[in-house]
Amino acid sequence: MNEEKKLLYMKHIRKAFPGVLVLDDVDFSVGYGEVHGLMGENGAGKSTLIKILTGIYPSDEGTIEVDGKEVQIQNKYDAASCGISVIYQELSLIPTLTVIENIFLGQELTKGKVFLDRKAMRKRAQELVEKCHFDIDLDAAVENLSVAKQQIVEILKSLLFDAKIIIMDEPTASLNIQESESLFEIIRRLKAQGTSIIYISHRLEEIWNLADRLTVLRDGKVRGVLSKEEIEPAKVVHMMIGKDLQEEDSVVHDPIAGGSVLKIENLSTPELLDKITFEARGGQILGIGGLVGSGRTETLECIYGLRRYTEGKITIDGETVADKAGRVRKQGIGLVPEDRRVQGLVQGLSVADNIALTNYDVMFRTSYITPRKIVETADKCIRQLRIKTPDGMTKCMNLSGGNQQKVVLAKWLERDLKVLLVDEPTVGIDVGSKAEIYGILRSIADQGKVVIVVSSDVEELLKISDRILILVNGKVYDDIPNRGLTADDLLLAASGMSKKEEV
Amino acid sequence: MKHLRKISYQKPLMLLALIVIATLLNRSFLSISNIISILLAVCIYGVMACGTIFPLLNGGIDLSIGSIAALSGSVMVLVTIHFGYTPAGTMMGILAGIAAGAVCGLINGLVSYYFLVPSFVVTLAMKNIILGVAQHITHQNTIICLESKVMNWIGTGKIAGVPFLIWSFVLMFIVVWFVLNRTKYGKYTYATGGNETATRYSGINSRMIGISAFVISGCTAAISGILLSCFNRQAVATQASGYDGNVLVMLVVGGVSMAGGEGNITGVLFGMSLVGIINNAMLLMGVDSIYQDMIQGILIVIAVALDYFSRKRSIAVQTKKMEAKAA
Amino acid sequence: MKRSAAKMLVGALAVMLLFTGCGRRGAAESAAADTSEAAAAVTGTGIDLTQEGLKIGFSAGNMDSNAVLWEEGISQALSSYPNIELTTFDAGGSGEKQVQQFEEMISQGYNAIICNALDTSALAAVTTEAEKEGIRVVHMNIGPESPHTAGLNNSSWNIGVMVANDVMAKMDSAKCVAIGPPVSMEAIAQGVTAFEETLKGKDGFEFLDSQAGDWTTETANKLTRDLLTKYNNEFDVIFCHSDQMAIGAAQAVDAAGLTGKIKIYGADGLQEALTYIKEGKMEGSVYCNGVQQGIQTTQICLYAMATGIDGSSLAATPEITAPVLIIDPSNVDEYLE
Amino acid sequence: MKQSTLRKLVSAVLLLIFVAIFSVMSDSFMTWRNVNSILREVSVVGLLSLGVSFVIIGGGIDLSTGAVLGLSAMITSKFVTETWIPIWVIVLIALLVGVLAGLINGLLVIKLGLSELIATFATMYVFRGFVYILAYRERGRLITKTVTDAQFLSIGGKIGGIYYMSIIWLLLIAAGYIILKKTRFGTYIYAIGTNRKSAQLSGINYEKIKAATFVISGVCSALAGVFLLAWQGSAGLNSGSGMEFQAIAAVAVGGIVLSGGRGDTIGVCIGSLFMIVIVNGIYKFGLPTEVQTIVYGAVIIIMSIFDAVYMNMSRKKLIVNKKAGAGQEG
Repeated sequence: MNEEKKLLYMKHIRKAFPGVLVLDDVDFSVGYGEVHGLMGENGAGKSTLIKILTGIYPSDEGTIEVDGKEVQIQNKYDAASCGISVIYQELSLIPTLTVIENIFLGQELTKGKVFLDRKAMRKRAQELVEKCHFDIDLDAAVENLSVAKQQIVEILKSLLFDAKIIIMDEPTASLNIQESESLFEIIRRLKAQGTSIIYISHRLEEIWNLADRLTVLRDGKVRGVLSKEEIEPAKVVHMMIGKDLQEEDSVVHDPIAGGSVLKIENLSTPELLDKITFEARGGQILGIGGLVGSGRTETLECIYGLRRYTEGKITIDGETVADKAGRVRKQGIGLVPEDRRVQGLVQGLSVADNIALTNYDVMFRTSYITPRKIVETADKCIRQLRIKTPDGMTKCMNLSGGNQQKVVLAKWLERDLKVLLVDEPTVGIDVGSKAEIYGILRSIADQGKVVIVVSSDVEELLKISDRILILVNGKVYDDIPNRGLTADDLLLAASGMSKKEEV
Repeated sequence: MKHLRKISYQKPLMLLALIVIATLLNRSFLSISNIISILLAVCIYGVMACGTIFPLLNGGIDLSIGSIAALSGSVMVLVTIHFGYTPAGTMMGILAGIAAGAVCGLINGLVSYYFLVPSFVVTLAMKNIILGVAQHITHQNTIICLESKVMNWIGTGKIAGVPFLIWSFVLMFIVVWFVLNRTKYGKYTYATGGNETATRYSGINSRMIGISAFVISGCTAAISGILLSCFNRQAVATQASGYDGNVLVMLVVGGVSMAGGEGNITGVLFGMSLVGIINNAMLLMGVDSIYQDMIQGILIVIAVALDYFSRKRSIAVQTKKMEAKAA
Repeated sequence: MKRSAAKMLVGALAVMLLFTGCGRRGAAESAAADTSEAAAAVTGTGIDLTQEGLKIGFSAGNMDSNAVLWEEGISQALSSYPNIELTTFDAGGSGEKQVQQFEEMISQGYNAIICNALDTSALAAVTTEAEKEGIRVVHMNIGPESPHTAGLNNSSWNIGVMVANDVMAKMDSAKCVAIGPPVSMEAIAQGVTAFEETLKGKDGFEFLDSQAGDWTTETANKLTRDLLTKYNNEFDVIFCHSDQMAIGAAQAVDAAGLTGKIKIYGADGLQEALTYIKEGKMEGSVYCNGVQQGIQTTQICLYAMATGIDGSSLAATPEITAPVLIIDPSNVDEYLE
Repeated sequence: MKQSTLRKLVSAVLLLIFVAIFSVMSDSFMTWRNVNSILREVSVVGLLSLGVSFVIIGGGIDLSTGAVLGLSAMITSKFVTETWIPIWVIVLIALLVGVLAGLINGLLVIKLGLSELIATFATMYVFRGFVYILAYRERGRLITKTVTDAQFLSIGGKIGGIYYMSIIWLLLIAAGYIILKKTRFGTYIYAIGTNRKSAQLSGINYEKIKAATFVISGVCSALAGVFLLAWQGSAGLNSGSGMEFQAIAAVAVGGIVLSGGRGDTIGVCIGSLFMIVIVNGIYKFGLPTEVQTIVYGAVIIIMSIFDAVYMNMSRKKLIVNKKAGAGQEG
């Protein structure tokens, strides 16, 4: 391990909340122009470490050295002056302002302290865009941009005050493969220009091909710092969850006789979907891959009755599926939505109320309800799915990502479903909970129910699905059993160049 | 697993303090007749609040309840007179009045939810429109109706010494408490108010919940307008004009949040009694009418601020606990 | 020349009013006819009343039941002049709105404005402006200080004094309370002060308390209940500044079983108040025949229009006190329809 | 063309259509005197709308503007009639009252965590109470007095046929536009209006900006009070009450979304003109009073429906081509 001077040293960082030691004697360092990966389960102390670095939390003990000089970071301005900037997972942009206004938010160039100097700002922004070959319209309102473009605005914002270190928290969570690829390109270019990156992600393959070094945290302690060559999946996972993840052999399950059958015939919508036809059988997990905007979520929404479709027939065990979400639910079809925070749960309500939200018709015959039954049902689910929450009465906003997703799943497990549609099951969830969720989905399928999983995570698709459907631009491109498929087969298929054409 | 429903002790304490001060200053404050007089003064506000809590819980607001009360009262009196003051005629009047309120509520709901116009603007505009309609049907006159026995009984009748109006509030309160806490509709209302998208994704028709909330608000406003006309034995287009502001204050002081999804009907008891006691106590203490509005404004601020701090402290405690567990 | 003109005008109008009195309409028209020749020579810029396109505006501070009676009277008086168009403006209780409506009438070139002022001093400027434009302005109730064509003065002051005198006539000692108009309606609140000051110093009579109502029956009812509690039923007279509020007070007193023990006075002489008086639930109501007032005011207007008197040039606004009387159980049948 | 400019153009055209209809229907509408009196009337309500629009863009609402107007008018009237202080100092004092009122509202919302609606509803009662306390007294009764100081009344005068008030109002509309669009402070108002957390993450002092919007609203309301006094010569006890809702309706009709973060003062100008022209126009037809209130309400609803549908339609168009855009990229 070469010992030349590093840009950032965090030594003996210690941080405790009442009753729990969150960071215990953590050393963390980032070199000049280095992409440093940071991995760890939710609750391993990762976000607390970043919050100390960016001045949101003061550390109990420990020192921070930037560029050889010890610094005190009490607030955002200290962090900015040390050249540290953060891009959070939910981007902090102002939707109604333009790209330039967002880039310079908080650091405007002014003519005489009050008036904005729009010309100077445009010039500076243009410079930055050219330097990094971004393709973005500086005058567009941010609300009209795609997530990928918004991320570019965030990066421009950090580059503006020539940040030495840019911290990216789960940047590729809502990007498709193409956009992730261009983000990696950007990161490599920033690295070349000498900017260091702290890259936080749950996706091991991104860390593998990007990071120069990787720090792994568990339960507030550094479990190891690996250089690029030492990063292998099994080792990292072991460091992260303290035990080996049993490598299930990806056996392909056949449909169980008597399981329900979901048939979709040439489903089309005006703006995107075009004659989508496929069949999903109980007992099998059908994975749906493809790029963002290829129509996967829209397909689920049409099945579940949230989106109008102009033509096409959807039947479950021969019975046509209604087009109103309420009746679809009664026909035994459930949807675990893409964005659990906004679409999945009512954050202000308790876990018990959220779980009951979809099950009142099952739990109570008349419209009269008793809180006792709601709490009992919730306790059953909490035990069954091992949801980490003090009691059923805790509000959902206080739960971690993994536990929130379990609550969303619990909403549907109570009902005797025929079909469970799942959209991006494990976005932003730590590895441990991921495995549990896969287990839950598998157990549902084993009960003869149809399980359809949409995911942008190629590894995930390969791991859990028995058959994979690839959508490209609203059309069914490929429908192949998951036998001996590899990541690049899917990547190629998703971008519409499948093996068949090549041969 | 027993769950302890956390009861904040601020509100009852503040009420107690006010009662003690008022009693010290004027012994007859705590007399039975005065308590009944206070309740009588606020019970019509209470009936209205029981309905208007629904739009508030859905994250909306209803400023048109004052005009709806005036319109329904006038419709009821006109229909009663038309049918010659017979009890059946009065019943017809009451039904017509409630129907008018329901229609106004439906319009409020439809425009808010189908045209996505903020309910503040919709109900503000409807307040003017309904007032115009009420003035039109009453030709801006006061329509008196002294001969209808049913109206007089509703207005001044007593059961066990307590005026029927107070009983009507008690009945309405129990019904709304039951709907909000013990029925699916109540749970759906809290869910839609908290997060409309998530509720829709759970297969619940959140738009219907929203529209029906305004219909309920319209009906209860109509009922309170009818009770008011029975109490006054007359109807005029400008009656209950200031009610929407006071009802809003009672609900917010009672802990209903303006953002929706939070607050319970029990809070209205506190809001009502606070406003009722303040007005009554000020008069008994000889506070000049000039200062009364101002003092009410100041006490509203104190009540709502107290609520905020107690909630902030409880959230802080809860998040600390969660953080310790999660980190 | 100006001072004498004013005196003459007042003389003519007073003569006219002597005949009208209350309830006898017929005499009013004849009185107006014989006085017009005498004053015609005043300025000579009068308008021919049969001319087409004449417009009179009635600006009501609040379209309450009283204003409706005035409007009724004005349109009756104009029934014999089909060419004159009457427009009513309801200020809905807002002083600014009434000023804006006044300016509206000026800009539309109305010939005369009959006004029931909310905020008298706010209307001072526009009244002078109107008079300068040749628009005759007659203020009912209380008018602004700036001189204008005429002021029909059944001001609240008289109402207060009249009720106090009636109380002193009927009782040798009494404790009195009053429920007045909303705090912001300062012009009309004179009635309560008049009532209080007339009773001051008279032995045996005491003015205990006055509360501001909001013109509604239910609030008056509540205030009365609270007053009864405050003075535990130990007062003898409640003076309410409007019949609406008096009815509320009567209902509260009735509910407390004290009907007859407490005398309740109202104002405006509305029909339902008269029924309460008949049933003995109210002692009296200060009656000023709204419709009759409307007619008188319109006649003064027409007269001023015909003679072309420039109100703003007068030294003082000629005050015409329309006769006002108290209806009590003794004469209630005369007025109860 | 940017979506918001198109939206304002459409409502301006609608306004001109109404003006054309009214001037055809009654000849006294388009007279110089009537236009002038409309402009003067708009300047008072328009000032309230300008003030409240800053609060709304910043994501809040202010119901106390009417009461602040009444308070400032009363204080000015007392100072003018009972003291020898020069006029410009008195006007300054009135504006300071506006600043104080804004600070109180800001304090309640930020430090005590009250929702804007309830905080300003409560301060409306409190400021109205001060108007009664400061009112003139005669024999224990509140009365109003006419202001006769010629120098003060000159504020209500004209220059070149147009009232000072209207000119100052239009200047302030322009100043408001510049503040919102051309200064850092303006950008920060938009920022806190849509997304409080993002604004704070970018280092914007949310509390200072929020308090500033309330102070601006207070100052505008105070100035409107001075104008009203100069115009009508007397500070009525309930002057300004009810105007707060008129101002909010004008802002909504002017296309400013109540949820904040959008709109500018040109919309406020068009919205205020719209409301006053409609009300003024209704008088022309001599409609019975109740029909006037119905039309007033109907205009607010129709314009807001038009606005919501327009906003929705254009957003749908954007989503569709954004998806198409994303499709090509992907």
